[in-house]
Amino acid sequence: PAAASASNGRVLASPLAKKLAADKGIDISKVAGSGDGGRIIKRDIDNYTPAAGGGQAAAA
Amino acid sequence: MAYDVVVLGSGPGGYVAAIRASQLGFKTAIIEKEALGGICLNWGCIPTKALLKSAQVFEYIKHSKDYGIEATGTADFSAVIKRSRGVADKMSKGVQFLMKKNKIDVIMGFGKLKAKGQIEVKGTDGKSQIVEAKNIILATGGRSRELPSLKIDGKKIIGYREAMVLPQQPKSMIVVGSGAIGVEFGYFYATLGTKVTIVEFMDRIVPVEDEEISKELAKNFKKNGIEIMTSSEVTSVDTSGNGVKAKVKTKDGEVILEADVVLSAVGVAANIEGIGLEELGVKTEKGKIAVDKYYKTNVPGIYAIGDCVPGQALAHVASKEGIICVENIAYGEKKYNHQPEALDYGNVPGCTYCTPEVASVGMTEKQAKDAGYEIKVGKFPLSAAGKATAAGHNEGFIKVIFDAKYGEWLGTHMIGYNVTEMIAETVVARKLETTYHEVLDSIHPHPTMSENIKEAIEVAYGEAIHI
Amino acid sequence: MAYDVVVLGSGPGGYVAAIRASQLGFKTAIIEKEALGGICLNWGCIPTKALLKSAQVFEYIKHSKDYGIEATGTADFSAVIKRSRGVADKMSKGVQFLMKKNKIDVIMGFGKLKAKGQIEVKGTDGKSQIVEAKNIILATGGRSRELPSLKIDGKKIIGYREAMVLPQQPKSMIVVGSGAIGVEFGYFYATLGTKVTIVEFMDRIVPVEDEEISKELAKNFKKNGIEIMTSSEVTSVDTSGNGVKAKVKTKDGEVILEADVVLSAVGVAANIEGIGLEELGVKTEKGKIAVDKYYKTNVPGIYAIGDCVPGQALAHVASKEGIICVENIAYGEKKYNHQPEALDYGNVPGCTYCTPEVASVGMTEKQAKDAGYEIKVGKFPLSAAGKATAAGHNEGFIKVIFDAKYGEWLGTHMIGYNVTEMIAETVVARKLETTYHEVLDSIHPHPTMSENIKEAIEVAYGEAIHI
Ligand SMILES: Cc1cc2nc3c(=O)[nH]c(=O)nc-3n(C[C@H](O)[C@H](O)[C@H](O)COP(=O)(O)OP(=O)(O)OC[C@H]3O[C@@H](n4cnc5c(N)ncnc54)[C@H](O)[C@@H]3O)c2cc1C
Ligand SMILES: Cc1cc2nc3c(=O)[nH]c(=O)nc-3n(C[C@H](O)[C@H](O)[C@H](O)COP(=O)(O)OP(=O)(O)OC[C@H]3O[C@@H](n4cnc5c(N)ncnc54)[C@H](O)[C@@H]3O)c2cc1C
Repeated sequence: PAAASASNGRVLASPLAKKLAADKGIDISKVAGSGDGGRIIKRDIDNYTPAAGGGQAAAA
Repeated sequence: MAYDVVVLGSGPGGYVAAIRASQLGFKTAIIEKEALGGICLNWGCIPTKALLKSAQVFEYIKHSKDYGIEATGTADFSAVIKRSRGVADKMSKGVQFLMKKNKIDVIMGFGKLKAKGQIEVKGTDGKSQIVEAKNIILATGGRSRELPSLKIDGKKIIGYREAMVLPQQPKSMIVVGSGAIGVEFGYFYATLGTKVTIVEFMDRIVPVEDEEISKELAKNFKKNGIEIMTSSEVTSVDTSGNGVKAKVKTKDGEVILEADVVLSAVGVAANIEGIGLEELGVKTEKGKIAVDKYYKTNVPGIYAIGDCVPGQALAHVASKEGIICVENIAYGEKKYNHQPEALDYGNVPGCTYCTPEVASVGMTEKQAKDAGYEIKVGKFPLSAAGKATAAGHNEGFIKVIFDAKYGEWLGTHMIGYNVTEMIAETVVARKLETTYHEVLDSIHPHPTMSENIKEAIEVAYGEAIHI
Repeated sequence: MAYDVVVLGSGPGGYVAAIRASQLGFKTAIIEKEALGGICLNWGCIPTKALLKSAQVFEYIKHSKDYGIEATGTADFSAVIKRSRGVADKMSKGVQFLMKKNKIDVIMGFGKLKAKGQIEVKGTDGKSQIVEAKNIILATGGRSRELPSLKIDGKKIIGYREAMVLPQQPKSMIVVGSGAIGVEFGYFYATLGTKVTIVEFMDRIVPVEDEEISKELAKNFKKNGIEIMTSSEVTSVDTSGNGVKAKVKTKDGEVILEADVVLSAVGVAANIEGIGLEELGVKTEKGKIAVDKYYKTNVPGIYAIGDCVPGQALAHVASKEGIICVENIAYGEKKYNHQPEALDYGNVPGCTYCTPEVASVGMTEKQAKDAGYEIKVGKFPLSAAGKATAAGHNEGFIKVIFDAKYGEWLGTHMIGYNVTEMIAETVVARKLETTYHEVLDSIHPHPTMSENIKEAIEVAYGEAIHI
């Protein structure tokens, strides 16, 4: 599934997911959302594994 | 004529499932052996709340002077009971109306699984019929659990049903068990003037709640003349005399309690007997029907929801399970385009409607610590709240628990005036995965009890204004 | 000795700003000419809620038979007033304690801007002092707006202050204006037995609310004996006789109303006079101090918050403005690392605490339509709610408004028992930008009034179970 960014470039993510992503150095725009309407939620960050070459996790 | 969906049992699990099924285009029937609405509407949630309201009105009269009102009054026990029955009847009739409106066939009688897709219903007239259904949802609910030492005789050792319709108010009562049902009845009878003693096996009352809640409730109950014996167990009851003599094993030895009546409120047992589970090979586990997250049993076409399956034995849980179960059946049959999300049992609110009220959701402080979280805890005493002072209800507090690392809202535990109406905020905010920031940026109206949730969060983060 | 922050006025805007300033490490003082806590604690939110609670207790006594209780009682007007003053005093003392605890200097007297960074304070003893401050926050609040035809004389034509401490209960009262203050006093006096007539200029009472709310409140008020005249205007009042004779212009011509007293409740005027605004060139607009989204005036170092600036004249708005203002000053001075978010005035809840209560947030149906939204509206009557029935409060409804396209929650409008405690859920959910789905997936406890918010959403989406 595509990343949950709306056509205006805004990322649909829960506040908690945003915080987790920022803390773990995950580029949230690369995460697929499984919440309502494709919203990125905590479990999407928890289950996220960066695809080879893409969305590399920065050292915290 | 075969139905798409037949529901066995018309409690808040069953009747809600039936309505949702009908809405989604299923030809639906519901089978009920007793009264539409199940325990909840007839012998549970609703009639008890009517009784509690009478008690609260009576309390206002007793304390009217505090509000500048000169009043005297007495509670007419039989009128209080009668009102409660009237409220229950009205709600049960409401379910009847809803069944009709949604074109759901109501079949009165005792239902039993007969074969795959078949339920046999034995009517009160003794006649049997076979009801055919593609999908069968078991929603048979529960009943009072009985302890061997505390067999319910319906006269001197009673369960919740009898406690709701006693012919006269007992002068004294022993309540065994201090879950929601036990403390609600304890509060009700004590407020009306019965001498109440609560006996609890665990070391505190309302033992599923956060420890500080138990302590605060006990403090308030004791102030109102309710006796509380924790870490205590009724080992036998002698009913031979005028009232009862209960032998209670306490930490300090054995005590004999005398009272007019004993109320057993030690939990719920699922109704899984005699409904054909064994015959059809439907699996049970620890006395409940085993289901997956969409409430499928191991037998295709047979589902189960509500108090007869694991999970909190609460009406709102039963209803939501019913909706999820039916929507998922519809999703599977392409009648509904949205697969429902599985229920998050960690985000189910629990409420107790005595005074002070108790409401909570999520982890207790201990659970959060045991789960390895580093936490921020904020507790705001309602004695500092303007609305509580204006209302004359300064007892209690609001306690919130956040994950220190990410600001996740782990739990809310409230005790006080009107808190049962305030817990939905936490549930929704948790569902939306808030952090503490967004809640603090949401303006709570002044003066309310609910604004104190925000205050409690400020306490957790060292930004408290009003304390 | 110069302060970092000096706040002029100690209402819920000012005292909260002062506490937050002190928390953030600012040396802070607060100037107050009258009583700590401002209108809200002394003459507004808190004492009125105490009066209303007495009225509600009295109502329970009047209707005690409905609950199975036999009671009689009378309201002791002076005791009711005395209780209200006691509650206000307690809360005002609480602010005193908070000032001390937060090491905020309290300077009693009338403050006036003298020069940049200087306020002159004239004490009650007539002596003046100059207080120096890097940042000055004006939080002077408001007072009753006066109509030329309705000059407050404090005896027969009164404002909210007098209405709270009348020496005796009037037999009859004309309330001019039907905003929150007008209907709260109208309800209070009518419940205690005063013959109340509400005169409203607009075509409905509580005109800022959704139209259906106005209608339902009017219906309930009329049932309780309150007379309501809408599209009507008091053009003059003759106070020469025993009581008052008010000339009222109605759609059907002129009417003369007689009563003991007239309460003017036609809005708030900001306190912007005599505080040095003109001298320092601080801009005002339509009678209020002009500010940006961080409450800066056009003069550097001078800020303004609360009822003296635009925005809803509500305590929770004043407090939040104070916090945002101070946090932003701290952010600018690098004492706080988080720039506060500007207040979303479209997500501010409003509550009215009469019976039935009114609570709302977001757009009314008309506003949503006018803004061009295609909407889904759901309305759930509380007559169908189990908790409402158990509580004996079946009046009112819950109305929710969603954007049909994206499911955005545009507004909630509630009237009924305890709804003021239930509005925070909508505020937080809107803040978190929910769609209807997440709310329906959040379990609301049964039986509560709050679960009916979920029911109303189901109505909007054609999934209603209980109606
Ligand atoms: C005193 C008391 C107070 C409570 N208060 C609350 C509260 O405030 N809030 C809350 O959330 N929960 C409360 N509960 C719990 C709540 O009542 C239950 O969780 C809820 O009723 C469970 O719903 P259900 O649909 O699973 O089953 P039930 O409500 O138990 O309904 C099951 C129905 O199935 C029928 N049935 C069973 N077997 C058959 C059969 N073989 N054939 C035909 N019909 C059958 C029964 O007659 C019954 O009508 C309370 C319970 C009690 C006892
Ligand atoms: C009857 C009534 C009921 C209300 N009920 C509610 C309610 O339920 N909920 C709600 O949200 N709002 C309610 N309000 C509105 C609420 O009271 C105001 O919105 C709130 O008080 C505004 O706070 P503030 O800090 O801006 O000003 P205020 O509370 O008005 O405080 C201003 C303070 O500044 C002082 N002051 C003014 N000028 C000077 C000066 N030059 N020098 C020194 N001191 C000065 C005043 O003495 C006063 O103490 C009610 C109002 C009234 C009248």
